[in-house]
Amino acid sequence: MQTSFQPDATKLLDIYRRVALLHANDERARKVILSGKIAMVYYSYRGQEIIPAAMSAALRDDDQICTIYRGIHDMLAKGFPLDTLWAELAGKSTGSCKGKGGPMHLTYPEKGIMVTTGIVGSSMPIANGLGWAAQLDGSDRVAVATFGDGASNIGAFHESLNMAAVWKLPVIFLCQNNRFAEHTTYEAATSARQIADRALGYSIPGVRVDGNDPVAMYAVAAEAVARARAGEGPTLIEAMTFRFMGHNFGDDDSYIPKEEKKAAIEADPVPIFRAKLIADGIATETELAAIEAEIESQIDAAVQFALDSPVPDTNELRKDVFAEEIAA
Amino acid sequence: MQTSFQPDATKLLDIYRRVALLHANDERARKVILSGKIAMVYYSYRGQEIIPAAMSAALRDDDQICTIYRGIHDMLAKGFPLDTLWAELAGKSTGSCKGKGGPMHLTYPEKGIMVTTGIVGSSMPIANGLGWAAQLDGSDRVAVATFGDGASNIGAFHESLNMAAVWKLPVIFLCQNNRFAEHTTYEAATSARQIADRALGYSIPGVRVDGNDPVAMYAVAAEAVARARAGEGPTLIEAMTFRFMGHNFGDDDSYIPKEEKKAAIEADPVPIFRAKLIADGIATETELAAIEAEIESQIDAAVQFALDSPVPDTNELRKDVFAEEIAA
Amino acid sequence: MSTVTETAAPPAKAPKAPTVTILSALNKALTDAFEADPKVIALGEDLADKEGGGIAGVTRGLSTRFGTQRVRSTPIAEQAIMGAAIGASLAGYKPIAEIMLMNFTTVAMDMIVNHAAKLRFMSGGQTSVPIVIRTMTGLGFGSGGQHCDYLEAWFAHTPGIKVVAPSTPEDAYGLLRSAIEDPDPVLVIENLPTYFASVPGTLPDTNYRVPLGKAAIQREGTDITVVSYSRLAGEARAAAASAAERGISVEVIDLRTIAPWDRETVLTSAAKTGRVLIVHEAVRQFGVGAEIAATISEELFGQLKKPVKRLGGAFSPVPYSKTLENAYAPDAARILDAILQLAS
Amino acid sequence: MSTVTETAAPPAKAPKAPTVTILSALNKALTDAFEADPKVIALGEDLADKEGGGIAGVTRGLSTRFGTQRVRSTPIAEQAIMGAAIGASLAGYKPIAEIMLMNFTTVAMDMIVNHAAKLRFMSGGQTSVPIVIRTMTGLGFGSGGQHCDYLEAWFAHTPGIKVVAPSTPEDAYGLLRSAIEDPDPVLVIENLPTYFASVPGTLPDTNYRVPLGKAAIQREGTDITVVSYSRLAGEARAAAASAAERGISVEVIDLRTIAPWDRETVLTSAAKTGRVLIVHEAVRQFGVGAEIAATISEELFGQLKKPVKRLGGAFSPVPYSKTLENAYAPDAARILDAILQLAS
Ligand SMILES: Cc1ncc(C[n+]2csc(CCOP(=O)(O)OP(=O)(O)O)c2C)c(N)n1
Ligand SMILES: Cc1ncc(C[n+]2csc(CCOP(=O)(O)OP(=O)(O)O)c2C)c(N)n1
Ligand SMILES: [Mg+2]
Ligand SMILES: [Mg+2]
Repeated sequence: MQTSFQPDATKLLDIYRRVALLHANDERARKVILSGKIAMVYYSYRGQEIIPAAMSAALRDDDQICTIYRGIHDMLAKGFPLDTLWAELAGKSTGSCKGKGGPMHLTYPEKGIMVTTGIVGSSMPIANGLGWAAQLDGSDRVAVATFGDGASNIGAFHESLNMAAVWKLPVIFLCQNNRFAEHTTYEAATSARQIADRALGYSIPGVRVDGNDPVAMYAVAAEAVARARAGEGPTLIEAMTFRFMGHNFGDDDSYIPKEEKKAAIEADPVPIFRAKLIADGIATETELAAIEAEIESQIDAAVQFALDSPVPDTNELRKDVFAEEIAA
Repeated sequence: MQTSFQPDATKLLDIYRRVALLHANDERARKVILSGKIAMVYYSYRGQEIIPAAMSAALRDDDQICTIYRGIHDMLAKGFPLDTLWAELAGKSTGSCKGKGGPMHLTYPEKGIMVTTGIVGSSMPIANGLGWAAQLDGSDRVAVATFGDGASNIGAFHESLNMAAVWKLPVIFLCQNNRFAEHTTYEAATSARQIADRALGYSIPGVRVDGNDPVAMYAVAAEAVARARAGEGPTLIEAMTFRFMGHNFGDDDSYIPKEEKKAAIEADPVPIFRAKLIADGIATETELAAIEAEIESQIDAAVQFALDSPVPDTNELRKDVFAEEIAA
Repeated sequence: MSTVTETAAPPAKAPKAPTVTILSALNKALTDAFEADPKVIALGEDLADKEGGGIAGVTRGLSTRFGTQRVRSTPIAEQAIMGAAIGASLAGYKPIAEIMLMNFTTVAMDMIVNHAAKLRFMSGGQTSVPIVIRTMTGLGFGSGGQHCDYLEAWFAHTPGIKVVAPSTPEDAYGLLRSAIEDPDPVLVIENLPTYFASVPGTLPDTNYRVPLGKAAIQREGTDITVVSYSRLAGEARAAAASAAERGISVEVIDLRTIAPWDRETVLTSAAKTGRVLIVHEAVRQFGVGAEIAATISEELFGQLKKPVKRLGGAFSPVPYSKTLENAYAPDAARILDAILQLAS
Repeated sequence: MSTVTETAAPPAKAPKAPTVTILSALNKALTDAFEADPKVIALGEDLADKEGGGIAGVTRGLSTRFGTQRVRSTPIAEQAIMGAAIGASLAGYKPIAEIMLMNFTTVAMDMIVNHAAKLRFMSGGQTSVPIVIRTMTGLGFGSGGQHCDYLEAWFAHTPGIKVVAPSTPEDAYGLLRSAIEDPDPVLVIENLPTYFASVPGTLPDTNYRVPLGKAAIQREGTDITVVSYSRLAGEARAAAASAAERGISVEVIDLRTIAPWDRETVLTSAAKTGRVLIVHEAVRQFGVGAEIAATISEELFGQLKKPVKRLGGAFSPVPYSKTLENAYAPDAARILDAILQLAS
C-alpha cells in the first residue's frame, strides 16, 4: 500500500465528521421508530459506519454510487441532505422521492446518489453503466457499487465484475462483509475463503481490508479510486465489518453467536476512532463534542421537517410512471 | 496428477470408439443437411470430439449430464442411441422427444442424458439438482454440466459453482473452451486469464487441460469423477479445444483469423489420436477401419430410420404440456 | 412462535376456542407432506431452523425434524435455487423451492419459464418437473416498489406451470398439499399480510386436499358475481356482507387456482347473475382479470345485464408512502362501490 | 449483405425498382439516430462489426462508423447488458440494448422490470431511464421451445415500460426512431422471419417518425375488424384480401404499439363493424388479446354483433417438428376461417 494514500489529520477529521453523522442518524432512526412517530422498514448499519465514511472521503461530488436497502450510511456519507432524507423516510411529499421511493429507494443525483435497490446484487450492473458513461464523457469520475457478503453469491455480481474488467470500467465494487446475510452466516453460503479471492477470476485487484479501521479503509478506497480515475479499471474491495442490530429493525438476532456479537460490539469502531483522534492529538474532546452536538441539532431539525411536511397527493400515482402524466 | 488416472490401452480404444462415432456423425449431419433431406439448426462440434469421449469414458451409465445446443457429441459419447437421435433431428414421432424437442433439447434419461438447453449457462444450475439428488439417494453417481467459454461469463455459472462448492455436490463443471462465443473471441468477453482461475473463488479445484489430448483429458476427467464419487465436491475443468465449422451451420467464419483456424485444423485431434493408437500398437489400421466402417453402417441405418419414420400428429401439441392431456 | 406450537399440538388438545392462521396451515401442510413422502424436499434462503425457519416462519421446525439434507438453506442465488429444484425433480424428488418474495422470481425466470415449465414437453414426456415454487408477496408494510409486485399473470400466460393463491387456512393447506403431489410445476403465491390473521377453527388433517383448478363459492348470491383470489377475496367477502345490508345479493368466487382457472364455476355464476366484477391487487391492464372478463364476455355474449367490470392495482409501481400505498389496491370499500354501480 | 449496401446508397441512386426490408429499415434507423444524437449508444452480444454486426446484421456498419465505444459487443451476460444500459441512461445517454432473442429477457427481468421500468417512479422523477431494448423472436426456423417465445404480455402488464412491434419497414424505422427519442424505456420486438422480406419502396428519410401509441389502419373495411401486430398483421392483411374476394370487407388494424395500445382507433373501428377478431402468435390465454377483448366488450357493451374472438398460439411450448411448428400459430388460412365464422 503506497503511503500516499494514508489519510492526513484533516482527512481523518473529515472521515470522523461523516462517521459521527452516520452514527447519530442510525441511533435517531431507531429511536424515532420506537417512538411511533415514523413507521418504516429499517435496516440498521450500526457498526459499519467507517466503511462509507472513508470511501466517501476519497470521492468527489460528481462521483456516483449505487447502493442497497442497507445504504443510508453510504448515502449520508456521500452527502444526502438530512431534511429530504427524513421526509422521504416519513413518506412525505417533501422527500427526495416525493415519498414514492422510501428507505429502500432513496435517490439524490445532485450528490451522485443514483440508485438504491432492494434487490440483492442489482447495484452492480447499474454501476457499470455509470462507469461506461464516464468513459464516454471522457471524465475521470468513478462509480461505486456497494453490496453485502451475501450478494457476492448472486449472478449479477459475476456478470458485473467480468464486464467491468473486460471494459476497464472506472467502477469500485465495495463489498461490506458483515458476515451475515439475513440469518445466514458467511460460511453457510459463501464458498470463497475470502470474497477478495474472486477478483482473480476477473484479473482485477481484490483487497480484503478491516472496514472498521479508518486509516486502512481510506488507503484501500483511495487507491482503488486512483486506479479507476487513471483508467486502470475496477477494484474489488472486501471491507470486513459487523452489523450490531441484526438484519432489520425488529430482528431478534438469536441466530448470532452471543460471543461473536459481544466481541464485535466491544470493538465498536466509532468510539475507538473517536478516542484515537483525541489520543493522537488530531482533535480535542471539546471539538468532537461540538461536531456531535451540531449534528444532533441538524437531525432534530430534519426530523421535525419530516413530521411537519404534507403527505403526497394520491394523484402522484399517475405521475413519474412515465415522463408524461397518465390520464385519470 | 496421479498416474492411476492414466488410461490404459483398453480405455484408449474405448475413447477412440466414441471419438470415431462423434466424428462420423458430425460429418454425416452436415452432409444430410446439405442434401436437403433433413433441415435443422445445427451446431457442429467438429474438433471437440476428444473432450466428451474422454469424459464419458470416465462415467457410468447412471451418471447424468446436462448439456447444451452444441451437445450432440456429449450425448453420443454418453450413449444416446443413433436411431432415436436421428429421428428427433428429423422431427419425427419416433424421435426420443417425439419430435417436440429437436436438436437443442435432445433428452435420453436411460443413459443419464437429462437436459439439453438452448440457454447459455443453464445446464449448470440443473446439474446441481441432479447432484443433490445423488447425495439424498446416498449414491456415488455424479452429474456433469457441459458449457462453453462464453457461458463462463453469465450469472448462472457463478451461482452454480458457489452452491455446488458450499454443498459439496458431486458435480463436474466441464467447460469446453473453443475460444469463441458465436463471433466473440475469448479475450473480448472473458476477463479471467484462464477460466480455471475462477475455481479459486469457490475454493474448489480448477484445472485447465488440453481437451484435444485424450490421455490428459481422461486423466483430468477421471480424477474429477473420483473426487465427486468420494464426496469431495465439484471440480471445474477447462478443456481447451477449437470448433472447426464456426458457430452454427451456415456461419461464414470470416471473423476467425485465418491462421488460427488453419493451425487448429492442422492439429485436428481425431486423425492424430488415430495415428497414435496405431503407432503405439494399441490398434491396427485394419481394426480401426473396421470400427469406423461399423459406425458408418449404424449411421446409415439411423438416418434411414429417421427418414422412414412418420411425423408427429398435431394433437401432440396438447400432450406433455402437463401430465394430463389438454382437452381439445 | 404460536403458529408452530399450534401445529405441534393436536387440535383436540388445543387451548379452548382454537384458532388457525394461513401461516400455521402452510407449516402443517409442509410438515405432513414431509411425513407422507420421503421424496419431498425443500430449499430456499434462510429456510432451515438454524437460519430461522424462513423469514416468516412458514418452514419453521422442518429442518429440525427432517434434517438439513432434506430442508436446505441456500445462498442468495435464485437461479441456483430453481435449478437445484428442477434437477432434483428430474431425479425423482419433489422439491419445494422458496423464492422469498415474488419480485425475486425476476432473477429466476429462465429456470422457471424456459426450463421447469417446458422440460416435460421438450423431452416428449421423458422427463417431468414435479416441483412447487412457494413465493410471497403483498403490500401493506411500506416496503415500496420492489417487494410487493403481483406477477401471477406472467405465469398464467406460460404453458406448463400451474398457479394457485389461497385466501384461507383450509385452502392454504389443501392447495399446498395438492401442489406438492401434482406431477407438474406449481407456483404457490402466498400473501404476506394475511399470514398471521387468526380465524377460529382447527387445522385440516393430513388427508385434506383442495383440488387444483377448482374455485370456491365462498358466499352464494343472485344479483352479482365477484371473482377474486388471494387477499382481495377476503375484501370481496367483506364488501359482499355490506352489500347484503343494502339488499344486494353477491356471490363471491375465490378462484384459488389462477391457472388453469375454473371456467365452469365462474361461467355458471355469471350466467346466473348476469353481472360480474373481477378484482385483484395486480395491475389491472393485461392482468389475470382480462382473460376472465374476455372469456365471460365471449361465452355469455348477449346474456349479461351489465358489462364485466375489473378492479386492479394502480398502473404504477407500488408506492412507499402509506397514503399512496393505501390508494394503490382495491379494498372492501372500493369493491362495494363497484358492486353498487353494477347493481344500479 | 444487400440490406447494408441498400442502406449505404441513397434511395435516389438505387438500382431500378428499389426494395426495402425491415432489416434495412432498422439498420438505417439506428444509423440515422447515431448521426442525429451523440448520446445514442448501443450494446449487445456480437453487436459490433468485428463480431459480425449482430447475428442478423441489424447493427452492421454502426461500430465501424461510430466507434466501438458507442457500439459495444458484450459478454454473454444479459443482466450486465441491461444494467450497463440503465446506468448509462441515468448519466444522460440513450442506450439501445440488444437482447438477442426474447427468451433471453428471462435472465434480465430484474433489471428490466424492477429497475428500468421503476426508477423514474421510485426516485420521484429525479432520474429516468430513456433506453431502448431491441429484441427478436419468431418461429419458423425449427429452433424449438426456447428460442421463439412471445412474451409481450409480460411487459405490457408492467407499468413504466412501453412495448412496440413493427410489421412493415416504414413502421420499423419510424417506431425505432420514436422509441430512441422517447424519455422512457421502450421494448422493441423484432420478428425474425419478416426481417428479410423485400417490399417495393425506399427507406424513410431521417425525419420520418411513427408516434408511439398510435395504431395503423392498414386496410379499411366495414364488416369485420381484425386487430393484430408483428408478423401476423401481415397474415391478417392476406386473409383480408381473400375475404374481400368473398365479398367480406375487413378492416385490418396493426397495433404497432402494444403498450400503451391505441384504444381509440380500435374502439372506433369495433363500433363501426361490430365484429372483432384479435390475432397474435403469443399464447392466447392471458395474452395481449385478452386485455383488448375485455376492453372492447366493456366499452361497446350491447353494441357488438358478435362476441369478440381471439386467435393465438397453442397452449404449449413452441415445438420443433415442422408439422407441429406449422400448427402452432394462426396463419392467413386460420384467420380467414375465423373471419368467415364471424361474418356468418
Ligand atoms: C434477489 C434477492 N433475493 C433475496 C432478497 C432478500 N434479501 C434481502 S437482504 C438479504 C440478505 C443480504 O445479505 P448481504 O448481501 O450480506 O447484505 P447485508 O444485508 O448483510 O448488508 C436477502 C436475502 C433480495 N432482496 N433480493
Ligand atoms: C442467455 C443466452 N444469451 C444468448 C444466447 C445466444 N447464444 C447461443 S450460443 C452463444 C455463444 C455461446 O458461446 P460458448 O458459451 O463459448 O459456447 P460454444 O457455442 O462456443 O460452444 C450465444 C451468445 C443464448 N442462447 N442464451
Ligand atoms: Mg451481510
Ligand atoms: Mg465457445
